[in-house]
Amino acid sequence: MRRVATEVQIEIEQFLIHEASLLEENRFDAWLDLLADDIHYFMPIRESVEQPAGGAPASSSGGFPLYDDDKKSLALRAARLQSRLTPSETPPPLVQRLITNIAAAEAEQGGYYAVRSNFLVHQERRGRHINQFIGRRDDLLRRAGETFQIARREIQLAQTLLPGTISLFF
Amino acid sequence: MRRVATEVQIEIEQFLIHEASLLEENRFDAWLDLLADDIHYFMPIRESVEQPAGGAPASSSGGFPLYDDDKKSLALRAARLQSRLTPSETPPPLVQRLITNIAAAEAEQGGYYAVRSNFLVHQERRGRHINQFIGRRDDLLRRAGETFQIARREIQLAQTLLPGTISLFF
Amino acid sequence: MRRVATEVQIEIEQFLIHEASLLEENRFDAWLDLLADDIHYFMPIRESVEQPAGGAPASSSGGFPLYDDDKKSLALRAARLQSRLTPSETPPPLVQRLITNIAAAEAEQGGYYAVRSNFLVHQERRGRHINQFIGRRDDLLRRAGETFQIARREIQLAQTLLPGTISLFF
Amino acid sequence: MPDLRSLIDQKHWLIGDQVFAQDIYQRELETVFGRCWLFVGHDSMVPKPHDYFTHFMGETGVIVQRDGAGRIRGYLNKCRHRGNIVCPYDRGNAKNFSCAYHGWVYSDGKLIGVPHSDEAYAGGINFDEWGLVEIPKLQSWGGLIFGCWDPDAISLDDYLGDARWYLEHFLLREKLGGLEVIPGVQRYMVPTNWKIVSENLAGDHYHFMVTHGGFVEALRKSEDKRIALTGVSTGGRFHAFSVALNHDHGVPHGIFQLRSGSGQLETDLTAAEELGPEAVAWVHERQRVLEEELKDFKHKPYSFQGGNIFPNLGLTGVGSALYGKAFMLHHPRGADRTEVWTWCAVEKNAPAAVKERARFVLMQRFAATGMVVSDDSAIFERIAENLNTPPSRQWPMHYAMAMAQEGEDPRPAALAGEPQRWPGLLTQTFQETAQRDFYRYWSELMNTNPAPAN
Amino acid sequence: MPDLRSLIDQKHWLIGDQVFAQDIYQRELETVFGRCWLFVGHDSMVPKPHDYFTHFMGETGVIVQRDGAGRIRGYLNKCRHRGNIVCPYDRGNAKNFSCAYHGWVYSDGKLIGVPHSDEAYAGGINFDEWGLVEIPKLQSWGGLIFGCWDPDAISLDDYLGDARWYLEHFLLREKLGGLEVIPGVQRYMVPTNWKIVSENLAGDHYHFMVTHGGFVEALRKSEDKRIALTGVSTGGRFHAFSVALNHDHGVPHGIFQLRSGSGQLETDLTAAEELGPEAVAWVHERQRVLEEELKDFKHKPYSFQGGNIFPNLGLTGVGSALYGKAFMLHHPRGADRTEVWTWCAVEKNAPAAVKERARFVLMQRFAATGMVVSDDSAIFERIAENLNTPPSRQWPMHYAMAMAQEGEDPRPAALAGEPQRWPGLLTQTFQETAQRDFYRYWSELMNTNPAPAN
Amino acid sequence: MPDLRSLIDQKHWLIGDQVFAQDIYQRELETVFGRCWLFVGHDSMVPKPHDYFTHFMGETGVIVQRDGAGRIRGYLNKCRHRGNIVCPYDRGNAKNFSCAYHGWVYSDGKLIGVPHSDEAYAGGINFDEWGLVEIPKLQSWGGLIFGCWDPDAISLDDYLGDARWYLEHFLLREKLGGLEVIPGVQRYMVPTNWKIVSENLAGDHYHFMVTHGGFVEALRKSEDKRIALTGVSTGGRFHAFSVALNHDHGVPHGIFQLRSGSGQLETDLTAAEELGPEAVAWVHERQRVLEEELKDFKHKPYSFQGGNIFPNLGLTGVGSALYGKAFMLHHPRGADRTEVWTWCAVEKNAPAAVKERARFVLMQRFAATGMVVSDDSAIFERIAENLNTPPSRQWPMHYAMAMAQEGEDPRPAALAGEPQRWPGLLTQTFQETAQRDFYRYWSELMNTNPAPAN
Ligand code: FES
Ligand code: FES
Ligand code: FES
Ligand SMILES: [Fe+3]
Ligand SMILES: [Fe+3]
Ligand SMILES: [Fe+3]
Repeated sequence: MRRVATEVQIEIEQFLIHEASLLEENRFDAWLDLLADDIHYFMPIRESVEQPAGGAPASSSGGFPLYDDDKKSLALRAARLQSRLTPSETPPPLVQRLITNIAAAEAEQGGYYAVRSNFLVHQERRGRHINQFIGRRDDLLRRAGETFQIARREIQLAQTLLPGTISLFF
Repeated sequence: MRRVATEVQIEIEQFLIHEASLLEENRFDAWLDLLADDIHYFMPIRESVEQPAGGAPASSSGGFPLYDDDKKSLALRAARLQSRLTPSETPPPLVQRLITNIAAAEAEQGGYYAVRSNFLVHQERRGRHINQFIGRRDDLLRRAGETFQIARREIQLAQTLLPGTISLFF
Repeated sequence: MRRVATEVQIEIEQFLIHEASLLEENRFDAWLDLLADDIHYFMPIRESVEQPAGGAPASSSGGFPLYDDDKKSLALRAARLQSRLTPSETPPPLVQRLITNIAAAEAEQGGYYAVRSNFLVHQERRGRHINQFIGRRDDLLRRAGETFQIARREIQLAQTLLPGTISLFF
Repeated sequence: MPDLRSLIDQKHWLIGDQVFAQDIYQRELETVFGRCWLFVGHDSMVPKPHDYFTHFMGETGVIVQRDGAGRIRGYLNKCRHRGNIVCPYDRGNAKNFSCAYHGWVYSDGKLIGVPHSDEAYAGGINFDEWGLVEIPKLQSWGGLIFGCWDPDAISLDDYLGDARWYLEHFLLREKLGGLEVIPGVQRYMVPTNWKIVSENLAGDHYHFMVTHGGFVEALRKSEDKRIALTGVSTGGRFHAFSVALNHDHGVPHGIFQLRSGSGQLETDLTAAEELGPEAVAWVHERQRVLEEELKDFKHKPYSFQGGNIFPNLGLTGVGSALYGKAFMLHHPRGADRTEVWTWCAVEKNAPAAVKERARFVLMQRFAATGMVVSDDSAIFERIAENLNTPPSRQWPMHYAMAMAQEGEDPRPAALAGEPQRWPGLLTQTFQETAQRDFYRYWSELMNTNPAPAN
Repeated sequence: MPDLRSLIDQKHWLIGDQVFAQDIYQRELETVFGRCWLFVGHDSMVPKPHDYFTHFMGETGVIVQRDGAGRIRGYLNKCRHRGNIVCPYDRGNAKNFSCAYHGWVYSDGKLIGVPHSDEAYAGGINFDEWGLVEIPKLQSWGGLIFGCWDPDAISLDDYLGDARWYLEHFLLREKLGGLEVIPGVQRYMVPTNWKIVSENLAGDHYHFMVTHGGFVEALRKSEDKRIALTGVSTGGRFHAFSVALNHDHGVPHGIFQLRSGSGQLETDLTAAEELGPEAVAWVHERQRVLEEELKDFKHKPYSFQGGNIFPNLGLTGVGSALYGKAFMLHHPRGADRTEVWTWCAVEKNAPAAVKERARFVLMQRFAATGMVVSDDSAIFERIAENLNTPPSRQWPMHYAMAMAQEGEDPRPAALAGEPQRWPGLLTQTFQETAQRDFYRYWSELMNTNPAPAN
Repeated sequence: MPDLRSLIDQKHWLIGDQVFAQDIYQRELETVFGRCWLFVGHDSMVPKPHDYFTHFMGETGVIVQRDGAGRIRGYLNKCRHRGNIVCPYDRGNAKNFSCAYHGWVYSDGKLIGVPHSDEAYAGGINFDEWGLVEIPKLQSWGGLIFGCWDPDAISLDDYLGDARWYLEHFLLREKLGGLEVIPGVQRYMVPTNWKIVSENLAGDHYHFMVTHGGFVEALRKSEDKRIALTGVSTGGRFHAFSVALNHDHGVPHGIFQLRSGSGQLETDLTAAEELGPEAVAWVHERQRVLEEELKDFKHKPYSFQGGNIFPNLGLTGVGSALYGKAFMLHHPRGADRTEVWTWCAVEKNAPAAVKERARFVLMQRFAATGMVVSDDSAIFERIAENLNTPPSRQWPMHYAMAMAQEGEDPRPAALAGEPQRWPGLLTQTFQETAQRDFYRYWSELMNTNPAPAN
């Protein structure tokens, strides 16, 4: 993998910042447009698994994931978030997203970029409940003219016990 | 609005990072120098307002703001922070500012930039009390030679119930 | 001190992001390779000291530091972290690092850069205990071909009462 | 629970830390917040039918709404079925509240809909019995809305007692058109006991020049006189007093900086001049109305600056025509946490420039970002750190200021023999009578039983 | 502790908030969680000798492990020396647990090593007496592992009682090869009392169309039918019931959406077709086995959707062949916090495509990111905010749904006179019998003494 | 509160989890921390008049200051008026403390200023009665400052008892010039009960090779011998013991790794050689003074490594000339939280290179970033998770190590008959006598009443 040119690095940073902004503003349809039609959107659970003597201690990515979605199911989730009948979104929580540590490299396939980023997502419900989610994303971005599409995203939280249910995209 | 050239993006990032650094170090006079004389510095409250049937649920920016200041009143606030007689600043709290998601665009007026950024501001008082403020800023920056001036700033916290009183600039 | 060229700024950002990634993945040997052989790695405590009338109130950097290490002692610490017999690392905590506010300048010596950055380091142990450390680093980086070496690092936490013992590098 | 009599030495006025302890707190929720009239808002916050806002009385969530018939009413924000919050918004307008759990629907407090009620209840539920719990007493007085859980409570009139005269003439000014509350409430936590804050507002003018010394210094040095002008009256040309309301005979509200003399009026006029002739005219009109109201008085107060309506409504900004009026509600949230809700009200018929300035000044001082409350809260959190840390609580706190002077007429000698034409025990500004009255009444309340069920 | 009899009015079925209070909670840990059989896992989670996982029974940390002889056993995860957690991992395989404090080593529960034991103890320690505390009763029933601290407890068979018939035929399906749990458990907090969640699962079908209205709307609009197809049966061609298990004679487990009629089978077949002939064959095979099992029945249930095994094991996803089965354990964490652990199980011998779809569907609905649990938890946290905020707790909650209909046969008229061939009190879907049974039994348990020491 | 006699089985030495419960904790603040002599600092931390530092005794905030006359005194850090923290800094120099709330001013503990006191108090306040509360007993012994709230407490000499001999010869070494504390204290939280930490330091040498196994392994592999050299003595050439101080007759301080033989001295010399001839000379000088002090002894200890001064002062790093000496104060912060404050002291007259190395070594091991404390705290937090989770607390913890050997002479056979020339009950290194003494005395204290007011 090769690092990318400065211009491209900035382009990619701005793409992820733009994406975060759409999500902060609950503009889900515009967000879905950033996803490739064949996106694989994946978030495993984190757990600590002891291996029999000799094996390395592992932090496993178990088999029952938090997200293992394609674009259709993401669209369904987005539809629920936008319904006025959804208790968890009524009133809408306040969300802010800090996207940091963005590192881009050219992927093996031409026109693709492997992009890693870290995040802290803050969510406040009715002034009474604050949940924060912290983790990393490994994205595969596909060049699409002036912009990109997210062809693959794997999210890894640095949390084994989640502070609450998750009605958020990362 | 058009995105800015890579050089300018970096310049603006460094400007906001420099600004944060001044505030972290309580160098308020230097900070005031970064503000345009006609700055409007605004931070509304966040609240959830139900609209009569048909209207969209809104997160309103109510009428009694947290900041609605001009340069003179900001200078007064800075003077208080620097007095040795101010209990909330004696001893000075420890503050760190994470500025992320900086997105700049050329504004309609020439020589101006519309800059959005997210922040997490951490404040610790005497080891006993930690308050964190998380939100977004929409700035209007005016080119001033090698640097910029902040002509307008609107701050929006992702918090409806604040963790404490605010003796901080954002 | 002069600001650095855009290319160099990005290079330095990517260097620090890469460093954070190594630490997140417990790749300590690779991390040690980023350190100059003569590195001074320093983290003072923070405390509030009242000066006799007339003196400015100070937030002192006292004499009993949290880190005051050279490469040999850092290697020893890394060795402990990698032992399978170390309770604090068994199972390994989940760690994420948000590195922000990276500002680079050319240092007085040629080929050196003075780099400041802010950080939030999140650590979760067994789902039960979350400690977060927030602060700033002042680094002296030495150009080493395509990459850099860390010749000096001074870390300052914005915390006087630490949330726990520290088994982490910053 | 410790014996309250041993905690409050009413002879020497020493009070033990334990009045701020957690077991006491639990009981306060039932006695103090379960029996007193509590401020819940202002008429102007619900101008139209079905306008509402959600709120707390102590720790208890409520809805205050103008009903379809225009009457302001209050309800527990709690579904009668399984206790869900029926209205999760801060404010709005809604004819019905539909519970998001199983869909019971309430309108003007009445249960009007139960999904599948025939199948589910088959007539086994009487809709009339299962409406929202209505706050048994809710009353608007001069636009100020108070609610009370105790059906046997004294009337709001009696509860306010002496306070009414002060509120009428200096805060509400209904003859001038009354107040309007600016939409939106600021909310923030202070890590302290609610009584620490409330007793401060009840009469602690003594702390001002010390706690707010840095602010006063900054005001003095600053070019920006907008904020200074409403606060510090020009020296010498006024007299200031504290007032213990219902002293010895009722609910202990306290008022600080009742000011007479020409000082504050002059300051107000100076500030108004900057805002133009309309503003000046408004200040004169205010004064004209006041003079008429107090026309028989030889010694005329101009205004009071702030105070506390028992138990937890703080008032401030009342003193000047150019100053927004704050309603600061200090909701209890455990023995060492207080959630402050601050509204800004302005005089409804004042010129726009005056309203704007008033809002601005209050924001600078008493918003969550206010320069005054930031220092107060820094102090209050330090006091809370020191409470109930044995063995330090062996040494009680000192509430004995100006005991000897209590009852003496604090007015200048020129007024000797002149009767005080208005209610309340007038004291010198530096006093703790109001605080003593606060804890005396509080301890009586704490010795009562919790309010009975309706 | 308040008197439980006054809190639970078993005549009108009104329950006071105080059953959710902290002092009650402390006692629950001893009586409810100290005396009941608690779900701790499934055989397939420990396939090989010395496979283990760590877990909680109430707030008590335990290890469940298959021992060297292949028997599943459970232990306190607490070193007998000084109480350290002996196994800090979530799961794994280990012959021995070596305590990280002083190095005592346990194997299959026995203390087998004490560093320097000659010098340190000189024979003063009997290794046989200081093994890990073994959970006195631990039993796998149909692959479901339950443990119980009370040596005098009734048998697991008696504890499950009526539940066995339902679990056997609709969840475990051992004749088809039984279940396997997908490795890994999802864990998240909900700021509410564990009973609020558990009573919901015991029988609150009434909330579904309201709480999950936004989800249902999204399903209706969505092109993605994978998720809809397993949940909402095609209208009209099925009957659904709730069931109160062990009603009036034992431990109150509850089941919702017991469905009969052809509707769900048809839906399952439609969904299976999309996955190919293997999937269709699997659905037919399931049906064949079921038909055989129930061959004497005129009225045949197809499945039930979910329920609650007392006290805190929620089940869901049971209803459809294409739906993963969730074990949702609601660990108590203080009066107003619940830690949810969710596993996904699938039918072991199902075709890969069916397993994959089942996992996917359960994830969309009941994972920590699930669209169903997100709404439930939003409601549960609101209820918790409203609990024990005096004086609101004067007004108890309402558990009186369908009291009149209790005991009536809810089945369609066509079945009149047809005996119910299976256990449990059948009720209409909209009911609160299961919830009433839950609290009746709970209050009896609370009046017992904590379990005695072994 | 549970009956302490049933919690502590002094026959078999089994202790129930409940000694770590919250209700017990509340009482500890009054009895243990209200009655014992507590370490508050060292003379060298306040070298000049009016130097001060703020601190805690238990949960109670105090100021320790050298007064204008040069005497070290201690005060509650709590304004006598309304309880505000009078000094919000960590340390500094100040003639006066001026309260930031209302401005009362204290100097050397005396109230010397009250703003507007004539107007506010009119003589109604006696300045002499309202000075800062002075810690009734505060005494520096060999530079170590201790304070005590109980006016009837035994003397500090009697309180330390046997400990004095050890502190004098191995820690304080006043003949060599004594200690100096490096400015600044490290503070961090550990989520555990303070007794879990304190009993460890009182005598738990048994855990070292296990808990710190990873550290020991790293030391062994590392090229960096600076840290290893001060800790692990070269094998064989030394004897090590634990010591139970005031065993059976007083306050139970504990010491671990009292070492005799030549091993540690040799290690110290090896390490000193690397630092140059001055360092070597210093080690020899230390040895010369020690030899002289113990000249009549046949069996001479070289040093002890660490220990616990009851209740909560941990000591470590004492064992070697090249090792900084840690004062680790374990402040109680609720039943399951401990706030650790760590200072590093060095020998004042040691060469700069020795001081620097000593500071470095202590930092590597016992700073908040120290490799030793990181592992200890990981263990302590796990123990705390396991406490008071019914029904696990039915099984008490085991404190019965080396009961049979208690009282036997642990010294090598060559010393048979040789009298022990110094105080304290010597035991083998692997023992729990010190821990048993700790809880025996603790339970006696807990059965006393809280300290009376002065
Ligand atoms: S809780 Fe409101 S309808 Fe059931
Ligand atoms: S606590 Fe496990 S061996 Fe000591
Ligand atoms: S609290 Fe210190 S002067 Fe009032
Ligand atoms: Fe104030
Ligand atoms: Fe639900
Ligand atoms: Fe240790």
